[in-house]
Formats: sequence, C-alpha cells, structure tokens
Amino acid sequence: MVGTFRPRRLAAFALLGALTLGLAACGGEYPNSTFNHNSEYNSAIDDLFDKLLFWGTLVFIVVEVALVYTIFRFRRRPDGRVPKQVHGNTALEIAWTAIPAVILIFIAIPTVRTIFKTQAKAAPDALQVEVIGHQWWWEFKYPQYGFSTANELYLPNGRTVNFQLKTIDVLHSFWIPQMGGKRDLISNKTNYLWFTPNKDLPSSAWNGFCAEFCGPSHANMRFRVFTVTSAEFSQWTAHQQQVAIFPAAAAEAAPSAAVPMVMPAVRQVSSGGGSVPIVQVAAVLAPAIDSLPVTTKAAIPVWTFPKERMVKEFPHTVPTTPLPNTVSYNESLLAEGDAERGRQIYSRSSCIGCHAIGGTPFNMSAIGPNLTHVGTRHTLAGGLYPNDAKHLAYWIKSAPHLKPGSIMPTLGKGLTDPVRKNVVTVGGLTDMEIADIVAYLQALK
Amino acid sequence: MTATTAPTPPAAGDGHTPSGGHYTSLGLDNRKIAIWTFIGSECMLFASLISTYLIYKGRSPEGPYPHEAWTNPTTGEVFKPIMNIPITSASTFVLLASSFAMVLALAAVQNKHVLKVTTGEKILGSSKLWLWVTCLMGMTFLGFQAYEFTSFVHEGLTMRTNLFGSSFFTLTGFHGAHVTVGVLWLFTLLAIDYKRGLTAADATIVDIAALYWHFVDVVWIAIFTLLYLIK
Amino acid sequence: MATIAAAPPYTEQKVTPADNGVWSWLTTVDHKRIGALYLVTALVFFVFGGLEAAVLRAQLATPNGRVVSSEMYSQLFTMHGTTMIFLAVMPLSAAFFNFLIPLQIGARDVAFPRLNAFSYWVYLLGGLFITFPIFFAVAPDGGWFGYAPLSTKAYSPQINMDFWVIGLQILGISSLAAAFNFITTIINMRAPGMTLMRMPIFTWMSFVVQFLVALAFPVITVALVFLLLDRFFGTNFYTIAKGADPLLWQHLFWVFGHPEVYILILPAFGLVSEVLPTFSRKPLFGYPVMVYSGILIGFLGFGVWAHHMFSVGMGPIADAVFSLTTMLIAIPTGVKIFNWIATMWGGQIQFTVAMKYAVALVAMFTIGGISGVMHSSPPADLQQTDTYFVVAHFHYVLFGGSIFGLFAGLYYYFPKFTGRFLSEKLGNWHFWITLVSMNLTFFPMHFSGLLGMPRRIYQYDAGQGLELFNLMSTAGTVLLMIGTAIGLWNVYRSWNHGEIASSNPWGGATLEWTIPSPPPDYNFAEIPMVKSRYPLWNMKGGDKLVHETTAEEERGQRIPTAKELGIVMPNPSIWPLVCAAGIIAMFCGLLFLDSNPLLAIAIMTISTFWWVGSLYKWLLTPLEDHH
Amino acid sequence: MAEHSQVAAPAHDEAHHPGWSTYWKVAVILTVITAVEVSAYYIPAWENSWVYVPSMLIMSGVKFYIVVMYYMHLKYDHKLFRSLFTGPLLVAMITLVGLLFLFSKLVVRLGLLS
Ligand code: HEA
Ligand code: HEA
Ligand code: CUA
Ligand SMILES: [Cu+2]
Repeated sequence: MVGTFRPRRLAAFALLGALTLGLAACGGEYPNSTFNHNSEYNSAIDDLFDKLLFWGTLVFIVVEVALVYTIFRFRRRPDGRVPKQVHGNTALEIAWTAIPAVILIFIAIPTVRTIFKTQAKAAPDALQVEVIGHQWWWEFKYPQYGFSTANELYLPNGRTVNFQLKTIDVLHSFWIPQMGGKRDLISNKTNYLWFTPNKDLPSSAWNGFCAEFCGPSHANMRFRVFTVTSAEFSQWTAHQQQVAIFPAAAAEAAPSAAVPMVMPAVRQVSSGGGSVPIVQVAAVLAPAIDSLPVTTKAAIPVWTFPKERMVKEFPHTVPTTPLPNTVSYNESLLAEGDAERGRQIYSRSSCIGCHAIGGTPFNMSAIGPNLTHVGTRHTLAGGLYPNDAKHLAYWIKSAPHLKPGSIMPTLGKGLTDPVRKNVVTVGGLTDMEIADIVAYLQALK
Repeated sequence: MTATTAPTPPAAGDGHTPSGGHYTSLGLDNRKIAIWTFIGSECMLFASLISTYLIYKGRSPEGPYPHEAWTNPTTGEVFKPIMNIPITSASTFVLLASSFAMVLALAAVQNKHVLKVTTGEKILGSSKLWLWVTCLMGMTFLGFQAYEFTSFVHEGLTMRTNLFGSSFFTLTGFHGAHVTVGVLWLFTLLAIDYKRGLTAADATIVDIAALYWHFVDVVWIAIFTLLYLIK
Repeated sequence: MATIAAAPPYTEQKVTPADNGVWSWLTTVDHKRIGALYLVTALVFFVFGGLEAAVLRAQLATPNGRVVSSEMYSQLFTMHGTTMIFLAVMPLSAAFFNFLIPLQIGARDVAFPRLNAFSYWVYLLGGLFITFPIFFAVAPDGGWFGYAPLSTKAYSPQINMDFWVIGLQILGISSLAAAFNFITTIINMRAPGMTLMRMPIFTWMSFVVQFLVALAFPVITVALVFLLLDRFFGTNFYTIAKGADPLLWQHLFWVFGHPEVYILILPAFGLVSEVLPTFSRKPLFGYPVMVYSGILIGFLGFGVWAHHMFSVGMGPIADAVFSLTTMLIAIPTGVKIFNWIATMWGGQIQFTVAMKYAVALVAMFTIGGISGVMHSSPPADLQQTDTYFVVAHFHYVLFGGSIFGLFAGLYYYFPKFTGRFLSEKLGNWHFWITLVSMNLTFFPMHFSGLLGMPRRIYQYDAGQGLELFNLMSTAGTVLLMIGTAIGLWNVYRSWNHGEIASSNPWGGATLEWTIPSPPPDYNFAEIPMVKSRYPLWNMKGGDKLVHETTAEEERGQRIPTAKELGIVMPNPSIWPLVCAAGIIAMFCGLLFLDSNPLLAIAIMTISTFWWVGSLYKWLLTPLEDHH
Repeated sequence: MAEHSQVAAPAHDEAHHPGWSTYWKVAVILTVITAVEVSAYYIPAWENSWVYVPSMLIMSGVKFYIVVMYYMHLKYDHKLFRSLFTGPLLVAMITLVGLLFLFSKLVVRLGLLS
C-alpha cells in the first residue's frame, strides 16, 4: 500500500506534536484547577480521582500496548498462510471478565466511602450561607449575621461553611473548582453542600462559576470567593451588617411618585425571556426587607479584600471582559458625577423596583442584587466586569448589551432594549444622570 | 441443525406477508410478532405515565385532590374529593365485558368454517354481532370517560389546575385515546366483515386487533386500582 | 474446497438497476435503496452538525470570542448535539440496518417494506423540520437534553423550543416504527438454518439496539408530551410555581438518554466485529460471549440513567447504587475490547482503511470508556460534570466509537452497497488526518475540563489557563473538516467512478458476500440453507480459507431478473411518503396554536384526515400482486 | 430463544385457542375480583388496614395475569410471544419502581406493607 505511506508518516509526526503540546500545556498556571487540596472536601475528591487515574491509566496502557503489539506482530505476511482458526478460549475470557471486575472493586470501595463522607450532615456550628441563584447572578445571604450580598462570597479559613442552595428561576449549579465539587440549585428544593477552607490558607481569592446551562448568560454567571482569616471575616461581617455609610441616607422618604413606576418595572421583569414568575419574587421579598438591622452611623470601618492584592496576587480574579461596541457612553462626564444628585435620581428611577439599599426608604425588592454596600464590591454583573465607574456607567446605561438576556432593562434614554425590543423613553436616563447615579453607588460603602 | 422444510407460502390475501420467498423462520405471522413488540413498547409508555402520576400524587400545594376534600384558603371555597368510584367502577365493568365480547368475536371468526346448527352456536358464531358488542361497549366506556371529565371540570379540576389535574387527565386521556383507536380499528374490521365477510383466513387480522384491545383493557385494570381505589 | 460455497452461478455480473427515476426513489420499498437514502441523508446532516461544531470551535478559539452572539451559540450547540445524535449517527446506523440485516439473514426484504419507507420519510421530513429554524436564528436553544424549567414557556417563551419538542416527537415515530420492523424481520425472516447463534454479529447487535429503541423512546415521548402540553396547553408538569419537580424531566429524559447512548454505539460495535475477523482471516473470538455481552450492555443500560444526575442531590444511597451499576457496564464492554484484540491475535492482518478504522475504534473507544468510568464515581464526577471533561468523554465514545465504527463499516460495505470500492488512497488520507485531528480536538478537552472550564459557555475570560487547550481543540477541528471533506469526496467520487468490486472482494464469510455487488432487487435467487456461522469460510484447515472473487472472473455473465426467476417483489408505493408528510403537516399545525388558533386547528384536522386516509389506502392495497 | 428458530414452518400459527368454555369462566372470575376490589374500597375496616394496598395490588395483578394469559392467549401461544411481552414488562416494572424510590414515594408503600 504505497498510498498509505505518506499520510501515516505525517500522522506520526502530528500525533507526536500534539502530545508534546499537551505535555507542555501541563506546565502552565491554572487558577481554576480542580486538583488542589484547599479544602478537606476537595482533598477527598482528589484522592479518589488519583485512584481512578491510576487504574484508568493502567487499563489504558494494557489495552493500547496489547493492541499495538498485536497489529504489528500479526501484519499479513507475503506468504499468507491460513491462520489457526481459534473460536475462543473460555479460560482467557473468564480472566478478562474477572480482572476488570476486581479493578472495579478497588474503585468502588473508596467511591462509596467518599460518597457517604462528603454527603454527611455538616457540623452544627458551621457558618450558614444561603445561596440563591438568579438569572444570571448569585445572591449570598448570611442568616447568622442577617445581611445579604451578591456575587462575592467571603469565607473564614478553618471554619466549615454549609451552603443552602436554592434558585428562584431555572436550574443553576454552584461550583468553586479550587474548593470542591459542584452542587445544582434545583427549583422547589434546597440542596446542601459543605466544606472547610484549609486553616493554613493565606487569605486569598478564587473564581466560582455557574455550571448548569441556565440561558443566554450562563457563561456570565460567575462569582468571586474570598477565603480570609477569621479576624478579617469578622471585620467584614461587622461592616456588612451596618447600613451603607452615606450622608443623609436615611433622610427624606422616596417620593411616592416613584412607587407606581416600580410596579411596571417589576411586571416588565416578570414577562419576556428568562423572567421570574411574580409569585416567587414575592417569596424572596419578605426576608430581604427585615433582614437588615438598621444600625445608626456608628461607622464601622470598611473592610473588603484589598483590591491591589487581587490585581497583584490573584490577577485571574479580575475580569477582563471587553465592553461591547454596541453601546457608547461619554466617559468624560464621570468626573462630574455628584453622589447626592445621584441619590435623588436613583430614588425616582425604576432602580428601586428591583434593588434594595439598607437604611434607605427604597430598601424593598430583591429581584436584583442588594446594593447596600455595592461601593465595596470588586466586580459587577455576575462577576463579568470590574466594579469601577466606567463599567458601572455602561452597565446602567444598557445592561442587556453587556450581558445577553439580562433581566435588568436598558435605562439609557433613546436606546433600544435588545431583550424587550422597546426604545427607552420615559424614565430613561441621560449620560449625565447615569454619571450621578454611578457616583452615588460608588459612595455606598 | 438446519431447517428441513422447503419455504412454504403463508396464508394468502394479507397485505403484509414477507415479500419474496415467503419463508418465515418460526412459521409465525409477522404482524403478530410486530403487535407484540408494539405492546411491549407500550408497557414502557404507560409505565412512564403512571410513574409520573404516582410521583406527583399528593405533591400539589393546592387542590382539588382525588380522595380528600379541600378548602381554598383564600376563597374559602370547598372542593369535594374528585374521584367518582361508582361511575368508574361501572365503566371498568363495561371495559372488562368488552374484552369478553372481543374474544368471542375472534372465536367466531376462527370457527367460520365450522357449520352451526343450534341458535346458540349461530349466536356465538356471529362475528358481526360480537364485533358490534365490543365496539358499543368501547364507546360506552368512552362515554363514561367523557362524562367523568366534564363533571371534574365542573367540580373545578382541569388539566391546568394543579399537578394532580395535569397528570390525571394526561394519563387517562392517553388511555382514552388508545380506546378510541381501538374502536376505529374494530369498525374497520366490521366494514370488512360487511363488505366481503371475515373468514377463518382473516383470523390473524382480528387476532391482532383483539390483542391490542385486551392490552388497553389490561392497562385500565392497572389504572383503576392505582388511581381510583388506592388513596 | 467442497464445503466452501464458491461464488454461486447467479452472482456473475452486473446489470444496471432497471428504473432509476426520481419517482422510483419516492416510491421505493426496496430495503437497499432505503438504506442508500438513509446513508446519503445522514452524511449530509453529519456535515451540517460538523459545521455547527466548527462555528462553536471558532467562537471558543480565543478568550471572549466574538464570532457569534450568545443566543446563536446556544442554538448552535443545541442543534449540534441534536443533529449529530438524532440526524447523523442514528440514521447512519439505520442505513446499515436497512441494507445489511436482510442480506445477512438471507431474506429478500424486511418484514414490512412499506413501513420501512415510512420510517425514512418521517426521519427526512422531521430532520428538515428541526434543522430549518437555525437559518432564521430561531433554532432550539435549551441544550440537547432541554432541562426543564428552562425549556418551559415561562423561561423560553419564544418559538425555539417548540421546534425541538415537536421535532424530537416526530423523529421518535420514525425510530419506533423501524424498531418494530427490524425486530420482526430478525425474528421471523431468517433463512433456513440461520439459528440465532449463527446470526452475524452485526445483526445481533442491531437486534439488541432495536429493543433498546422500542423501550427507551416511549419514555422520552412521554417526557416530550408533558413539555408539549405545558408549552401549548398550560398544564403544570414542569411549572415550578405549581409545585412541579424539575427532576421529573431529568429522570424521564435520562431513562431514555442512557439507553440512547448504547443505541449509538452498539451498531458500530457490530460493524467492527464484522470487519476485524475478515481482515484477520480468523473467526470472531468468543462469538457467544460477544453476543451475551451485547445483550447485557443493553439490559444494564436501563439501570444506570441517574449517573447523569450526580450533582442534583439525590442523596448518598441513590448516588452509590447508580455509581455501582454504571461501573458494572465496564465489564461486558471490556470483554468486547479484549475479544477484539484476541480476534486479531495470531491472524493475518490486512490493513485496509476499513480495518484501520476498526482498530482505531478499539483504541479510541477505550479512552472514552475509561473517562466514563471516572464519571461513574460520584464524588469525582462532581468536579467533572458539566465541564469539558464530559465533553471529552462523550466525543471519544461518539466520534472515536460510533463514527469510527460507522466509517469502518462504510469502507467495508461500500462495494456491496454500490458495486464499487472506495479509494484506498483517499481513504488513508481520510483516516490518518481524522485520527490525528480527532485526538488533537478532544484530548485537550480533558485538561480544559479538569482545569475549570464549564461546558456550554460562549465565552471564557483570558488568563484562566484555558487559551492553549481551546486553541488546540479548534486547530484540530479545522483538520477534522479537511479530513472529513476528503472522506466525503471519496464517497461522492467512488459512487460512480470507483474501482469495480466483485461479489466477495474482501473474502468475507457471511451471506451478504454470496450475492452480486450491488445485489439484485431480490437479493437471493434462492433462499440459502445456512449450515454454519461462516458459510463462506472453510475453517477445517486446508490451503485456502475463502474464495475471494475478483471482478475479472465475474465479468461477462448476466444476472437473471426477478421475473425470470418467478420471484414476486413488493410493488412500489407512494403512500408511506404521503402518510409521513401528513403527520409532519399535522405537527406543523401546532406551531400556530398561539398566534392563530383557528388556522392551527384547521391545519391539524385536515392533515389528520390526510394521513389517516393515506394510511388506510396503504394498508388496504396488497403489498404485492397475487400469483 | 435459540430453539424457536428450529421450528419448521407450518402454514399458519394458529395454536389452538381456548373456547367459550374457558372464556365465560374467565369473565366470571374477572367480574368477581373487580366486585371484591370495589367493595373493599367501601369497607372501612379493610380500607384502613395495612392489608388494603397489598391486597389491591395482588387482585389487580391477578386480573392482569388472567387477561394476558387467556384473553390474549399467551398461555397457548408460541413461547416467543411470552418473552416479547414479559421482557419489556419487566423493564417497565423495574423502571417504575426505581423512579418511585428516587422520588421517595415507595418508602410510604413499604411502610404499609410491613
Ligand atoms: C456512544 C455513546 C456513549 C457510550 C458508549 C458511553 C459509555 C459510558 N459512559 Fe457515557 N456519556 C455519553 C455517551 C456515551 N457514554 C454522552 C453523550 C454523555 C453526555 C451527555 C450530556 O451530558 O450531554 C455521557 C455522559 C456520561 C456520564 C455523565 C457525566 C456527567 O454529565 O457528569 C457518565 C457518568 O457515569 C458516563 C459514564 C459512562 C460509562 C461508565 C460508560 C461505559 O459504557 C464505558 C465502558 C467502557 C470501558 C470502561 C472501556 C473498555 C473496558 C475495558 C478495557 C475493561 C477494563 C476497564 C476498567 C476496569 C475501567 N457517561
Ligand atoms: C455523534 C455525536 C457527535 C459528534 C460526531 C460530534 C462532533 C464534534 N463535536 Fe460535538 N457534541 C455532541 C455530539 C457530537 N459531537 C453532543 C451530544 C454535544 C452536547 C451538546 C449540548 O451540550 O447540548 C456536543 C457538544 C460539543 C461541544 C461543546 C459545546 C459546549 O458545551 O459549549 C463542542 C465544542 O468544542 C463540540 C465539538 C465537536 C467537534 C469539533 C466535532 C467534530 O468531530 C466534527 C467533525 C465533523 C466536521 C467538521 C464536519 C465535516 C465538515 C465538512 C466535511 C465540511 C467541509 C467543508 C469545508 C471544509 C469548508 N461538540
Ligand atoms: Cu446559572 Cu448557568
Ligand atoms: Cu449515560
């Protein structure tokens, strides 16, 4: 077969190339690797995986070596005698039924052990975190501390955390590759998942993902995890528990004119692509309202995971998603943004229909993330963009352009909402107004 | 061990004999094998439907419910248990009886060639009669079901009301659809019988219809117990 | 030599098939022609699904890719999966069922030739129905397993998922009809002496597959009916607000879904089990065990479905049970792998392209199988599920398994299909490029998965350590396109211009090799008497195992027509096509139910009468003229 | 199943079917069982005891068996048909039971049984 020679030779090289590439690839830097033992949970999984890998590799080698040897050893010779006509060999066949069976036992036993170990009840003194999936962002509630935040999860090293996983719309899946396996968020059901970030971890930042397809922005439903020392953690919680430090926050009530505007906003949400049936919204409204104890401004200093450390030591946790060129925003206005003006605009905008801000009259809805301390977060839009003035401005102007299918509607005056296909007129915001709101939100520490 | 017989042609006049040599390995009729495979597959269909009903049983947050009364907390309206056992028992008897008529119809066709003397034999030997009886009973069953469905709707249970409504109407509806197909099938046989008279050679086509009919009956036996009688 | 069935007298040269007009194809009930229709249609859909995949890969080639929108990406991967599984691989297998089963069991056609045609037409029309929407960017976008509640009206109000629900419903009809047909055929149409344990192994595997279809498809039918009623008639099977349990869909789907994957692989296993013995000049090692392991795989396949749901929180007991049942399946599959190697052991291996693909299946499927076993361990799977590790697993079993097996079968049986060889030269390019690029495409996915890349994401951020692997996968895909293109060109070219093949060019052992290539419409002039598992082989020793016929020695004699032999063949019929069209029309009516109920109801009633009417017409016309 | 394929091919497959004599008996038995089932539903003592569910299942099982064996003459027909029916039925049953377990519906039933 002359014709076969060239392609085969080529193939040999190519395969070699691919392999070396693959190996080379293994040297690199993998911030979301599943192989690290950062929690007892992931240690258990990884030990199990090592066993699987060992037996798997063994089987692989045995099979492939046997195969390759056979096809070379028994190539057709020019003197094509009739080979011995063997129909089978019971002993052999029993052997290669039994051996895999034995191997499987070696796999099965640790498997079952690990199942029951990792799915046991969490320690009673565990930190409770309620994880609520939304299209397409994460709501994190700390019932023991009575506050609610979004897309950024703080965990104390060395303390077991027990997640209660729920969703208010479609299925999602909660996954922190470096900390352990994933668990789905199932409608009408609460799932549980617990692990303990290693005590000796330096306080660090990780990536989390949604791992169950949940619509157009499934890819953008990410979150950040900060495993910090217990001291840092109590600082953080103490600050989160108080309402936003903002001058005259609790002051004037929201103009009642705003209220009717709220409802359309909510209704609008309840229809259209990937929406939330109003029934369920109501369900989650209740806790959100009273969960924030209104402490007066005995300002506990802000503590969040230091930005510079993210940038320097954990660059992979800083999102670099490019802004779409489909929306434009006059960034020069951002400098002139005024927080107080922003607060007033905010209070009559439809924002309050979905977002709550602790310690203000418009502390009601939980359709969107709780904004009480939005100024202290590092990312926005489900961890898709860094939380700076520029990205915030673009986001407010037209969320759906930045995050396909977004339930937060386009607000920029005159723009067309790509999800609801309507031109924003009444209640639309000018670039200047957006700049003011940005200033206000940034001030919410 | 090889088959020793020469290929033999099967009963003439059927639209579906294996083409070509007309040899069949088991000497069975293809259509009969096919209908049994079909019935096997139907088992899986109804198993899934029944599982769903049982899984959703007692899962609806709001009623009405099959066996318990329910008061609507908001309106205070009271709904009585939905299931109407007397009516359904009646329809169950009818369907069972129809199976009896069906076997007699088949027997009648199989014994066409046997000559009948006594009126009893003549009655038993009339395929038209028994096909008609089966048909009518099948339609009676459907009548009962229509009545049941409408009365349920009046009592406030539609397939949109709750999980019970959805799974109940879908399961029983599927069964009803099967009965309807069966009735049409039987009418087709009657048409043939009137047109050219069914002979012993047609036993197979009647047999197949009968197998289908009995299977639908068997399914109802399961449904009646699992849905209606067990709370 | 006596015991060797030397090329019988009537196999001795080709006459061009009589009527080849379009009408003859629309009305054909000849299993060989229907097989050819399946083959061509499925290859077209394969290219289509592949091109969809190519776009997916283009989008993922770089971080934050901007080739397609997120919405289009969802439609692409949904349609890629759906197309490849339901419109490419299953019908490719069906092509071989149709063409081979009657030949291998020594029959003149399947049990119900017109039902066979009906299956094809439903498949074709259903395939078009589910494929067209993508050209208008309204294709299904819920993933190939369309998890509720995302697939319900509340979260997918657009028309996209309607096409999916209805389309799969239609395709189910086709598969079920075919299943009943082939079960009957295999049970009842075997030639005298063809006991079950003498049946060629491909027929055996097909037999198992037909039962899997007959038992698995009703379940997804029910699941889809629920979704359909939810979407169109407001029932609550998956309505969260009414207390529905989304796991109902998942369980019903996977009760179908896992047997489905064995529906996809067993025919390929069967084909490989035909190719390996022929080119090793040795009988299949441990035929009975191969049969039983096939049956066992099929049976166990119904008891493992929840291994797709380890992350939904079924509780430790359920997880453990399904984990163990899943691992069990590795045993019968392993037996097959080792028996194949043992078949080659001590043989005289001839490396035709068909053989190469068969050997490659053994090598590649093992990789996919092993990653499968890694999935079967729930705690480990919790790190793997819904990542590219799973994508790697199932492409190794589907591409390295099903597709390789089907290609092996294609190169092996093409001469029997068409009377002409596929070019070995082009074939070698096709094979080697495919083998290399397939690994280049899918092997890196193991890494990207375990290094934290979820599946079904249209964009991933830079600096996550995923750039290289994704680039490799995309590069591999480009090569795959070239390789596949060469293969398809080979098929296209050789169909009419390939080298002429004789009745038994490879020295095969089974009945299909006793008749001309391509076979006459009646297949066998006289129904053969089967005396052994390898009728054409002389395995009592001696200098020659089999009489490999050559085109030369068969040149110059003529093949008698059916009429001359007094064989009655079924008449062609248009009714299967008309009936199929009516059914599709009826389903199309559903699409208008929301926008224009009256129109919808009108369409549905009319087309119901249409297809029921044509069904009666079909059933009341006898299959063949009386004699 | 191998031995089935040995069967020489007769003209047609009409294995002898039961006649009127058996049919009417079957009909009576079926009617009686159904009557018992329904009445059981109205006898509180029975209806509330743990026997109820199992007894109901058994009775309908018997009816199922009788119809299949006599009316569908599986008892008299080629063995092949039996395997064609019981095989799938078995798979269906296992799946059904498995699903009920997974949705923790069966623990209740088992409770009633024990
Ligand atoms: C051709 C199709 C095919 C085949 C044959 C298989 C075969 C197997 N599959 Fe696969 N599978 C799929 C197609 C297939 N799969 C698809 C499409 C999906 C994804 C669906 C989706 O989510 O979109 C999937 C997903 C999937 C999952 C879910 C993953 C997840 O989503 O989390 C699991 C989990 O257990 C699994 C397991 C297995 C196992 C154990 C086998 C076994 O049958 C493999 C057995 C074979 C071997 C093991 C190799 C040979 C054996 C030996 C050499 C003997 C010695 C071996 C040992 C002792 C280990 N598969
Ligand atoms: C038999 C089934 C099968 C086959 C053969 C393939 C083949 C391929 N698949 Fe498939 N894939 C699935 C079944 C299959 N896939 C399924 C079930 C899913 C899950 C879907 C879901 O999540 O819902 C999936 C998902 C899936 C994904 C994940 C998408 C995601 O999760 O975001 C990816 C990504 O790379 C991918 C890639 C490929 C590639 C590159 C091929 C290649 O092998 C394709 C090779 C073929 C070609 C390239 C066609 C040849 C083209 C030509 C001959 C044209 C010639 C013309 C020119 C050259 C211009 N597939
Ligand atoms: Cu949420 Cu994917
Ligand atoms: Cu599976």
